[in-house]
Amino acid sequence: MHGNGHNGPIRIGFYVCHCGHNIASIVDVKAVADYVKTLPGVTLSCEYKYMCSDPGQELIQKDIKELSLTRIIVASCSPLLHEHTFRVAVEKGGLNPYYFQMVNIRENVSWVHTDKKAATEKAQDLARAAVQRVFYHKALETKHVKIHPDVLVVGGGIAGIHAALTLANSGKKVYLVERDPTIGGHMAMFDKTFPTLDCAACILTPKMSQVKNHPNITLWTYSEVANVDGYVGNYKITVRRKPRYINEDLCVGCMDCIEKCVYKEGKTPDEFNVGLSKRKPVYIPFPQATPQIVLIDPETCIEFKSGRCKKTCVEACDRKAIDFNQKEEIKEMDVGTIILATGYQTFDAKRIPFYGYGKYPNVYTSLEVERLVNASGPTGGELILRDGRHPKTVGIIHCVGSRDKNTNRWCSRTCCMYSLKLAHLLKEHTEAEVYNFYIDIRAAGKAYEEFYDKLLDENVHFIRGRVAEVSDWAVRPSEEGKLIIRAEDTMIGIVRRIPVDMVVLAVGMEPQSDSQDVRRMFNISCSTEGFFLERHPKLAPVDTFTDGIFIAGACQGPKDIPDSVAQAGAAAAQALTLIDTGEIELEPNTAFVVQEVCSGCRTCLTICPYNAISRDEVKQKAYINEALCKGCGTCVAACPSGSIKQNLFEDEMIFSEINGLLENTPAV
Amino acid sequence: MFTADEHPKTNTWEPRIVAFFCNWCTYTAADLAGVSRLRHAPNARIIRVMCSGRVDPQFILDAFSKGADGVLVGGCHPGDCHYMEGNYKALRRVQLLKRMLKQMNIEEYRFRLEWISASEGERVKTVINEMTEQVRKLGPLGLPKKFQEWDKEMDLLDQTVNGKEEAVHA
Amino acid sequence: MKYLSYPGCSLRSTGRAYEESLVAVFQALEIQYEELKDWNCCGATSYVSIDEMDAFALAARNLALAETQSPEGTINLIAPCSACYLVLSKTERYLEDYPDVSANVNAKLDKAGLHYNGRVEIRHPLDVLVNDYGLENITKRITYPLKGLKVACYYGCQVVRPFAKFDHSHYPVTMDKLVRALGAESVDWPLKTRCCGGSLTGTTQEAGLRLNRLLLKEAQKRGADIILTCCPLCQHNLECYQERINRIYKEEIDLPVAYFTQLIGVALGLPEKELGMQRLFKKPSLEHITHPKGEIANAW
Amino acid sequence: MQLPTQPSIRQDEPSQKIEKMKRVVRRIKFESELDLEFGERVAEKAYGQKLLSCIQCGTCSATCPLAHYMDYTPRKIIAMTREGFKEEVLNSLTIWLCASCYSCYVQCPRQIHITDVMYALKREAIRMGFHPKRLPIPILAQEFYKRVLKDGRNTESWLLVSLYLRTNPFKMFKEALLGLKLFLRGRLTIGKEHVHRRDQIHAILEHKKGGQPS
Repeated sequence: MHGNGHNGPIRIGFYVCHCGHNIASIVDVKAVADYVKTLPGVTLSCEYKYMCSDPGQELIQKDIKELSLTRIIVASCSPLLHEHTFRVAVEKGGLNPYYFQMVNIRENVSWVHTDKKAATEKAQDLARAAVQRVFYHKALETKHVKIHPDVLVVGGGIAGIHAALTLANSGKKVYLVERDPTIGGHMAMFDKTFPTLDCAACILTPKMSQVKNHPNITLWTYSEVANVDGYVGNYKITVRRKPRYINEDLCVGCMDCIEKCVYKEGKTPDEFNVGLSKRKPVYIPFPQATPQIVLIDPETCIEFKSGRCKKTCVEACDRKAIDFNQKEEIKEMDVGTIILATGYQTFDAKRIPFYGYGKYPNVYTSLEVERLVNASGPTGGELILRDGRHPKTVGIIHCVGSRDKNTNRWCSRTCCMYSLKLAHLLKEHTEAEVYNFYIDIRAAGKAYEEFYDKLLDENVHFIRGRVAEVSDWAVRPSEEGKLIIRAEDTMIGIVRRIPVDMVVLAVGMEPQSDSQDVRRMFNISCSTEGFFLERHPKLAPVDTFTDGIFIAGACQGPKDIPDSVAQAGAAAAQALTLIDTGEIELEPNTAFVVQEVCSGCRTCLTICPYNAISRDEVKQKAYINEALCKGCGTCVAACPSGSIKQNLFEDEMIFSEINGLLENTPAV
Repeated sequence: MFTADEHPKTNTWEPRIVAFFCNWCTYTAADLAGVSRLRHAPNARIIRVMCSGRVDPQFILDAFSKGADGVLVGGCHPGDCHYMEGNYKALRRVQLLKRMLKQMNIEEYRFRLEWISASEGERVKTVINEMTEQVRKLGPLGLPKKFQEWDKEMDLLDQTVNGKEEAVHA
Repeated sequence: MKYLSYPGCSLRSTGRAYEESLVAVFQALEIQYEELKDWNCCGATSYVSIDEMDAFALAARNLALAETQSPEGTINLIAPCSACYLVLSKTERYLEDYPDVSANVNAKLDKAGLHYNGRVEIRHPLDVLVNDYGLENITKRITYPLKGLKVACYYGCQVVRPFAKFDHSHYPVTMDKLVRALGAESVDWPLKTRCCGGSLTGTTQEAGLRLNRLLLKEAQKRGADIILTCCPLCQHNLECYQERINRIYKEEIDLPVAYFTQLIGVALGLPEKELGMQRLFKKPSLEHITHPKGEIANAW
Repeated sequence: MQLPTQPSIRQDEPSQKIEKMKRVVRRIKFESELDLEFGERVAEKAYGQKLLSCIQCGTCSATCPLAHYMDYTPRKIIAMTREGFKEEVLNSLTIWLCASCYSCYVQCPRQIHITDVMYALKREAIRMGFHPKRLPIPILAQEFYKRVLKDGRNTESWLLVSLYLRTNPFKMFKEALLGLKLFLRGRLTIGKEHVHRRDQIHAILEHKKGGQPS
């Protein structure tokens, strides 16, 4: 079968890796090496402790030279991890890197099987398949594409802001696109930050204005990415800019129009204050909003609803910035790399009816409390409950919508710490007794445990027990008019009923409700929970499976401010690496048409999702534009005459792999 | 649930399953299963392709004819294909192929197309275990041996025909 | 739609009024149903404490009988008693979810020449009346709207937990909606689904009485004129031990406890006797309920 | 009737407290006294290995309407089961006080079928003869079992009579007034209910004809 179709002399070097005990403890590596030695075409077959180590790689290079090897196979971990490493080693040894083939006997064998005999047999089968495959390998040329130096950052929370500034400061041009009318994200809503208790606004707003004023940053708020085309280095982005009904170039943010609006009082729940206050139809999210430009909400503005408003706002504006006829704007731009920092949403506490959110007015979510204790919040920082009272006792319930298989399974990582922070702030503001109901306190960060210590010393109650129910069911006179929290104090082993005036639900973090749409648009993956999936959980935490697209912040998983900022910096650095290299290597796994065989039947034309195939009407043959082909191979499988081939995945290679896998199937 | 790993091996025959996994979703999921040490049956051998759309029905037939007892194709979930719609192409082909396999008397459970995303390591384990057990119940397919028998029959037929001709000539 | 009904043992003794009123209401509303022939005890909570597979098999006999009696399609089997509803639903669910339970139970059924194929859906009359028959249709037939009556709806535990699909396990509203449709007022209280103790009133009375005392006290405190139940055991517990609770705990509880079907019957103008009202320890005071034409409700 | 043990701290009389102070009780558990496979055995019988994934959050105890009367809270029962405290668990009052209201079942953040765990423990306790001798709850279960085994249906009046006979016959007089009131309203019957095809019931439960649980 191997008589024809291969390239030059076949002298295979086969290496099986122990990976310490990772492989060798399950797979009998010596048996594999000994077996492969007997296969046709194999010149060298040996085992080695760590093939990916420098000595391992040097071994390959030395053998290529000394034994004139023409094919190299390494049986070790997943090609997704080390294929590149070994290709480079092979190339250094003087051989074309695509003469290399990798066999996965760690992720696919030793880590998932326990039966040593079966695992060794499987490894031998996989090795034999590779040996047969490399007969057909060809020398290929690595493709390179240029990287456009501009960067798109999606999301203007702290992660997006930090990534944009890092890139802009190193001289790159950045487009920052934010869906809301202002940047700042959730952090702008927070009062203080743990564990240092510095004011969130004080550390965030300077960064926000830096973004606004940076010559390298184009800031588009109230805008959404509508379409993404292209590939690494050459993305074409379409952005939809929603109308604010205010001319951004003219508005100076004096807010006279808001003052003069025909509505004397606000009537729509204020998004920034999580509905704890009301805003007018013409509004600015908060005083330090960036850009400091007002906007009109057409849903509630009388002019939009009836067309018969006195338009006092127009009169009030000296700069004539109000424009009721403003239309949605579509912007297009080219970028080379993209950073997604689309953040998170908080868990909807109504999903757990046991805690009475939405039923009892004095049950709050943690985000509401952030606004409630904030000096610029709806009550000016005075803690007044929805029923007008000041709380004397407060219960903070941890893990609401976290660590719960009925809602979200994961730990949201931040709730313990922000609950401690809120406990401190509530005590400071009201001198109330504060009870924390927790399952475990997770204070694993720099200076976090020390903060926990501080709270213990402040005499905050810590009751280890998940709350079963919040209700207004009083059984003692002392409980009348209060909210009763029922939980087991698991440290003491007894059920307790604790009457409080205010309940704070420490709601968890979950993926944005449209995260699935976003990931489809950017062609990246999500974990089962819906957070964006990183390329490798340890070694490539901000990369995605799509080259040139990076992720930062809570869109990748729950994280606090320091971690988000660190990730944003890392994502920016990854983008910079690409930009400064100027070009990126691409897998030469493109498809091509063997012109002599093509019958010109047009089957492939409609199949290619990238329109990379065209038909030469004179020659009546198909032709593939290599620059557009991304190497999926769908056309190859569809071609009825077998005239399309895919580099690295030619039919012969796969057939020989199948043959190799099954060759020693015992006769039944 | 027991894994096939722990299954007592009473006979020497073990199902052989050839699996074609797409690089971006299912192969990555298999890696994840590995990293998460999700033990499963050692009966599947994975061939990596860039996209489930690359899987030519001939590969599947070839695998059966060379002795596979089952063939598994794994791709991204509908709408999630790294190449936009390769998995839909795979699905279309597979539907056609399934009818063909039926005509060839290859049982339904011997061939399976699964959508497994990069995060579903657990699913890789479940699918491989399930399929191994289903195929185990069906027993060996043994196409190569059948081919040999058919070849023999053909030879025999050939001989008879030729023999007759000779007879005629004689 | 035609239903099969599974009365269960309690409806033949302590809960007779429940069955009587249910039959009367179904007839008045022209809901077609027939009784499951030769049904047996569901096993309640006790049987499974002795032998689990036998308990499942015992309950499954009823499911298998239903399939024999109704040879085609999905069968809606009405179980008015909460314990029956739970046990039958649980059996149905576990037979589906756990292959070993299914194999084991069907092997036992085999010995009696029976088999269960999974065609039965267990329904509670509350679910049937509100979601199948519809509140609008009930409202149309009301002749005596229960204006001004304050009702505390008590669902108890097993009808909403954990297998019911028709309402929330902790804060259900089906009965409240029904009560409002009858013209009455539903009292919002947090103990709608808190357990009455079940058979503990008979076995460990101290605990049982305390549980009932809490329920009764809270309903009274919230201004309820009557507690409405949908389970024979809940009704029995809440009604029969009031005197004892008052004596032991020095309370002054005095609340009628009726079945929701009885109240529907009143609103429909059905005679007292048909609704089993005479079986209650304390009749609800419904004097102020008047016919739209001004005459006083005949039965009261 | 009085509960056999009084677990709650607040129910201690001052004199009892002093009594306790005078006594020194040695409390320690040696690994050799535990049944280390107990947890896994119970988990298997209670549908899936979920029992082992308990994080001891106490939701079950807090939601349990009977936790106040239990000697160990449900959470503790899970912990003790998992760690192999077989005797304590099977002798506990907790498992018998569970009224199967399924509150914990629906609220458990790990979706442990706690009610099924309690049933599994009840069966184990009866099988090993562990439960307190005159505790009415398991006796009710057994009497119920026998009645249904015999007739296929339960008649509440007869069940109660046999329960009182086996536990505390004097209680029957205490309950007589209530019984009479119910009887007058037609809510207690003297005739016994039964199914026609008793043979089917006996076939299904064949191996138990003698009325003895396995």
